[in-house]
Amino acid sequence: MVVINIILYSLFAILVGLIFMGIGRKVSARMHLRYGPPFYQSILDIFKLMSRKSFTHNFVMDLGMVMALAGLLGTMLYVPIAGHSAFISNSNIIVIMYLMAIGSLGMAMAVTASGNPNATIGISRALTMMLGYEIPFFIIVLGLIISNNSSSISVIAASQAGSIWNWNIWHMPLGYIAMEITLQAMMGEKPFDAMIAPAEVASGPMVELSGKYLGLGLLTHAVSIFVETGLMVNFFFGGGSNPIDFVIKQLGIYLIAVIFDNIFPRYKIEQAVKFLWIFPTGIAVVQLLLLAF
Amino acid sequence: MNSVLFLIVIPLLGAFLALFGKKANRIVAILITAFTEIFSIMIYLSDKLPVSVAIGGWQAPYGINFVLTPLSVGFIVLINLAAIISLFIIRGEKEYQFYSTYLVLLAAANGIVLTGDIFNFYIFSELTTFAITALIAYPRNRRSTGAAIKYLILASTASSFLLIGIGVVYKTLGTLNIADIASKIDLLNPLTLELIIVLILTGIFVELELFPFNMWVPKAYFAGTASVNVMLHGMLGTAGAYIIARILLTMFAVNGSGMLVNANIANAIIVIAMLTIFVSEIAAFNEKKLKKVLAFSSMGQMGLIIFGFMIGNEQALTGAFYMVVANFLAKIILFVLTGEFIAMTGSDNWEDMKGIGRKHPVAGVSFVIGSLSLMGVPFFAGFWGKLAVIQGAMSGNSFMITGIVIILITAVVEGVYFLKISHTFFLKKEDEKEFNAKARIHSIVIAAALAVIVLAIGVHPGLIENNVNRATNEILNSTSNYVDVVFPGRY
Amino acid sequence: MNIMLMLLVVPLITAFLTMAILKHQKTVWTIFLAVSGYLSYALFTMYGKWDLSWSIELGFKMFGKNVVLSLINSPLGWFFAFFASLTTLLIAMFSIAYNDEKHDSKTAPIWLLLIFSNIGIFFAKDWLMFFIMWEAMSTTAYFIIAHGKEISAKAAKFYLSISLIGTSTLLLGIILVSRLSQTFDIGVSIDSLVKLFSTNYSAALLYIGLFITTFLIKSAIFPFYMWPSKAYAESPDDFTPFLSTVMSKYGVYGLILFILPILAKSDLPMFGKISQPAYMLAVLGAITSVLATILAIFQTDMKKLFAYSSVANVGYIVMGLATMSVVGIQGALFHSVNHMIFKTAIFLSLAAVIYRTGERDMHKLGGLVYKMPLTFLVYLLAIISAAGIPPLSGFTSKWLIVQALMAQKMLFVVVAMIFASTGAFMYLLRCLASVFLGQLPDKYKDIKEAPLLMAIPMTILMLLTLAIGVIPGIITKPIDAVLTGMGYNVEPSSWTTVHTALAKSDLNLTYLFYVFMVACVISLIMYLISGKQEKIDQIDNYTAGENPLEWDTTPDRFNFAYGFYQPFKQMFNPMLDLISFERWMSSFGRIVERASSALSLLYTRSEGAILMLYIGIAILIIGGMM
Amino acid sequence: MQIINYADEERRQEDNRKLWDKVTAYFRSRSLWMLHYCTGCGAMELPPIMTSRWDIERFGIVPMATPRQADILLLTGYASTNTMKRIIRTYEQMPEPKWVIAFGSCTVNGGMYWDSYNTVNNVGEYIPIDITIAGCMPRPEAILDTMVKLMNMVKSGDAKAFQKYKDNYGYYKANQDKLFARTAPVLESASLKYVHNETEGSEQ
Repeated sequence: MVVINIILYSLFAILVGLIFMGIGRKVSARMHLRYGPPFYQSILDIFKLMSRKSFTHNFVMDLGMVMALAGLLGTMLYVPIAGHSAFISNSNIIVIMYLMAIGSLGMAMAVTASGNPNATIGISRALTMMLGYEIPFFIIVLGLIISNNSSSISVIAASQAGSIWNWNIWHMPLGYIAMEITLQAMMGEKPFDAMIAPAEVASGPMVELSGKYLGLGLLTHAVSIFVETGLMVNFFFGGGSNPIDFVIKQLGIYLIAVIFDNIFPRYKIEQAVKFLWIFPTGIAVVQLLLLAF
Repeated sequence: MNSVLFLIVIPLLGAFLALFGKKANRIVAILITAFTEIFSIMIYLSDKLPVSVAIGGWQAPYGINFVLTPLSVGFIVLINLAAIISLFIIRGEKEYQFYSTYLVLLAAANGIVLTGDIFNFYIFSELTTFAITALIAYPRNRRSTGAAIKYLILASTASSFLLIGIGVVYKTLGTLNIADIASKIDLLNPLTLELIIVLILTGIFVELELFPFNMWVPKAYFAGTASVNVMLHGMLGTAGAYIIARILLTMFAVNGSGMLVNANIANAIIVIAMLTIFVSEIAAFNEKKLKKVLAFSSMGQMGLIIFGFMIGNEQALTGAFYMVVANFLAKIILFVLTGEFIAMTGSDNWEDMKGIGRKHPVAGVSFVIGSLSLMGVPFFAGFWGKLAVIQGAMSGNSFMITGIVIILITAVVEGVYFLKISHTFFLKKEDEKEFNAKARIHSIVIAAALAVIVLAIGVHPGLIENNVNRATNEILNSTSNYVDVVFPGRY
Repeated sequence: MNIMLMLLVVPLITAFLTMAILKHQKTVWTIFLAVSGYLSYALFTMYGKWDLSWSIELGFKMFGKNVVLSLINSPLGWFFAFFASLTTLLIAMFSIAYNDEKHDSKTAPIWLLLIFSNIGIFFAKDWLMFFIMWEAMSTTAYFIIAHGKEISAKAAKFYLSISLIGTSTLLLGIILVSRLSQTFDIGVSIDSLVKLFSTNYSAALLYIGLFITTFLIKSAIFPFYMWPSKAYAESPDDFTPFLSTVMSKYGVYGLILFILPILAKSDLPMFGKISQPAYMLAVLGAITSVLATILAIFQTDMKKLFAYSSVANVGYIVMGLATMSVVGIQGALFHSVNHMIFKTAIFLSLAAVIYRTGERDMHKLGGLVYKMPLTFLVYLLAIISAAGIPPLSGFTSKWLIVQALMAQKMLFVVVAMIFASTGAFMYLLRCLASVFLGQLPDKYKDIKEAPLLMAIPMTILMLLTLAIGVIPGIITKPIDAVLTGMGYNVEPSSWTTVHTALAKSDLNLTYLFYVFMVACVISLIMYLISGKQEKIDQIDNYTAGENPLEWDTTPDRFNFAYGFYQPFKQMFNPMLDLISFERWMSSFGRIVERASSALSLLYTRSEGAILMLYIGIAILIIGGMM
Repeated sequence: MQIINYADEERRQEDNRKLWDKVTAYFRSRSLWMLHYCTGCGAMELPPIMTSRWDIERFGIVPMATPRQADILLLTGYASTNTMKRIIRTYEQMPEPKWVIAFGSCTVNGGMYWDSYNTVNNVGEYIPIDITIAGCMPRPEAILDTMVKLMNMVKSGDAKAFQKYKDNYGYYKANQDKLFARTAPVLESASLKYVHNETEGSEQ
């Protein structure tokens, strides 16, 4: 039963993530005054990529991409969706933080295995960026944990139940602002997309990914969008009363990120890290101090 | 017990005979030294100690007397042991002058330890000075002559101070007997006492290799051959430790307590000891000539021993005596091996001595054991001495705490250079050339045997505990153990 | 014969035995393996027998009593000793294969002496025994690190000077403390120090400061974090894991043995939820792990990189200890074992790489995964564990430490911890990408997989880290005994779940593993149902249409490995200059050398001799006047 | 060497495709990712079709950074002999199925550079081209029209030039070799040997 649950939840997350990506493309097209692709465009892309022939350099690439998707799916299973979960767990935040690293590790391994310098540069940037955003992210999470005396997301989400005024966004607005900036970096959207940078490093990590590898990469990205927005909903928006509510809140958060993505240019990697360590971190620290004392 | 005179007379006789001997000199010297060694051990083991021997029937304080206590005889044993080792490691043929002066040195060193009056002490120390000068100058090259002259000038200057000091003692107290002086020391006024102490200390500190007085040391060690180094260290240095125990802690002691009568001067000596430790260990750090390194280290150890003596409590004294033994053994190992190594590589520089430890692992390991003992690493004899000295110094004043800190800091420096040097022997030799000379098996055996003793004492310090306790008790109760021996019933 | 004594005697005797037959290297290392096997077995049987002890009275008086050296089987000592000897056993198996004609370091006898002192340290009941073994460990380690190589000797000198400072402070501390309690017994000295804390706070702080300095030096905690990068890098490749995993734990052991009980029992000024000295310790741990992580990111030598990584990991352990809570200490102990396992696996796999290629610089390697897939797999699982990623063992301990820090509200310390563990990801991947992935240089076209004897211990380590990650009870059960022995009240821990101090935050690791496996299966199905793949040549890369080989670019130059985090490094350059402890050390060394030359010059010149004599007399006269 | 005419072959067996192939063909036609290899001035015409005026993304056509990810190779203008080398390498790095669109007159007959010593007059001799667009330069409308045509071709399974390349590799290879024989001395005389400085030690 649990296994079936897990499969269903995984498919749900993938589907939601893909549709979000499509909607995101549509929204940015509208911001560019374009018509834009249909909202299901990402599903078409995935299908095409999966069905076409692909190149692999060695078995590490296969291993890495499978690991990347598995890691993100595992992470997703620990995120409670409006109080529902594929299995009974405490949804520990620290577990989620570390589980997400499997995805990054798998991805990094797969693309560096290709031996393309562009890919490796991209990965070096991605990891640097990761160090950049983990700090403010964790400080915000720490604030939440301290104020709830629990590292369980379920507890944090449950503490905001009831009225809309119980949401953490009102209790810790500074934390929310910092989180919004950090989320931009976590999702690799502009101005924090130095690792992708198609014009500089030929789309960085993805440079050697073809066919199904790119497909698995896109699926990973879709699930990571689901996880990151889901975390945000649980942290600041009360976690949602039912799955639909939850997904709508997620979409809102994702669209904010998309809008920011469309109006910002790109930071160089060291600028990005400096920015992340000064502004969101500073705001988060102020928030943390307010909570702790 | 008049036969104790043999310890001095026979070597002197041998010195005279050596002028006529040619090839047999070495055998004669070895036989004489073996005799004195065995004789001294027999005295040490006999139960007649302590005893005062009046020479020629004139009783103290008017006649010359030799005082045999466990402490003095114990030191005689050590001195003769060093002497016999120094003879064994002589490399090549030596002429009669060498053996002759050596035997004079032996007699003088024995005399310094045995004598019961301060004027004889002066005579014997002059004798050692000349003997050592001759021995250092023996190779007859520029380096050795320079070193010998330097030593001679310093030592003669010091002797003149010593002589003046003795003169002042005789003028004020009217006696030259150590026990007599010790019992009358309270009668002197403080300023005179201070003058006497300063004069006499200046005289003996040159031989003791303490810092501002020791400008001769590195050159002398560097110029001398390995056997002369062993003599300098094992005979002169050990006798020097005895002098401290006897002159400072018995003659100038507060009644029977093992503390110097003038506390200020005791502090000044501690300062000098600390300076010695510090200067010598730092100076050794960057030194490339192995013999000089060992010379500096000898100075440092001497400073440490004197520091131990000057603290004055039982623990520190025990430590100091442990240190005397450990330093004696360990440094002889190093000097013996250094002589071999220098002969093998033809270079004084320790950086050139790569590969020796790989060729002769026993020699290499013995050297390591010697250095570890000097560093005061556990499992080696030096550790217990150092531990006890530090423990003893803990109960002293803030001066002594500074001393501890200096000891610990210099221990780091010492450890670094000693292990650096030890490890060099185990490096791979860069060129495939053979060594210049072969290592002599008996030298390595001597070193290895001493290394085993160092290890044994380190693992089980109880081995020499009784002997050390006897020495410590003698210093602590000098009145009953020394003065009473010479003047029974004075107290 | 007393089993405690046997533990000491067996390595000691075999050390001398192997010294005699040093020429037959294979035999020597096999004996070494047998001894470590015996020790592991003997220690295994000793579990639970906490009344075993051995003592000897020496004929040497201190405090008016004869000195007694004694050993006792305590849960804490057993815990460290057992896992240390287990690690040694695995390394020993590796060493048999590693020490062939080319890589012959001839260190087995000294290593046995080191193991002897290792056991002594962990089972010492009194300070004298502890000190004796400690100093023996320091000096023997010097000879192994230097192992008859000039370049190693230079690095070892660095280790030696810092380590001797450590032993000096330890000796001073021991003598001060034992004077206070008039005995060398560790338990009594803890009580007397607790008493001293209530009467003379600053003196007590000085006393434990001396001990802490020693322990910090040995565990390479800030401000002494620099020496491992030198010593680890230059020591024999098969000894580095021992140095990194076992020897860095002596300081940790010392802290748990002596400092923690004092801080726990004394009445100290508080900072937040914990006492000020403990907080200080936590801050030191935090600084260490952050600095070491940053430095590790910028290394190009793989052994140096993992040397810093070890420093960072010990930093975590110290942070865990400093929480003074059950969960924190549990996490610290757990991480000690984990660090032993995964860091041994990492260093062994790197040693296998060095064994085959003879290269230590990461940017000169690459693509070794094709030639050494098993080594790669071991390395991969080990770094997953090191990065603290579930479901491998490193995660559990890091998680426990983080939870403990959060429960104690040590906010900035826990942020430092997260920084370090994210940064860990950066340097771990750097080595993975540069050494195992990427292009295979032509000169390594025909190297082989590591030999079987190397592969076996590596595989065992790999399986161990997985097993502990899935079933944490393997380690938490013995930790229960340790904590009980330390006087904490602990509930028996379960096989699968780890508990924390925070509400509703327990974690079932076995379940986590199942979930991850199911996710893997889903992902694998996705992979399998999609189109066919074609394997292409490694050098066939997108390079804007250029063919790199035509431009005289060889595969190893084609790798992006040298300035891996160059932009990131530029951010830190000013700071790196500032914190270069190494530079301070070497400038201090230069000062000593100059002073040394000046002083020995004093002795070579003859002119001043009499002048110095008079200066000496002046000192005596002035001293007497005062 | 005989050239198989795929268009005729296809027309004969048009409806023999399986359902699965039809489905994949539909998806492929709706998600064409292009790699625009900007060899010449034709690249100027691409920005208009990607931006708000013509917005090619509504057909699922987006630009990609590398040949690994792309389905269509766009040759936007004349190709010199050295460029041709890159074009061929890029083409061969694309995974199948893949299509090529050639832009403007230059790719067909050399255009206004036809008599230059280093211009490739007919790109189609070296790589298989699915559709060429005439004009110097072609208007965006023409490009858009071509894209839609290609989509239809993909959907119907007509666009099979990559098969042609595979089956007639000998022919193409011979042409390519003949072409590159001209460039060899140029490359050798230009001393482009890259001197690599081995940098030792740690970065710090």
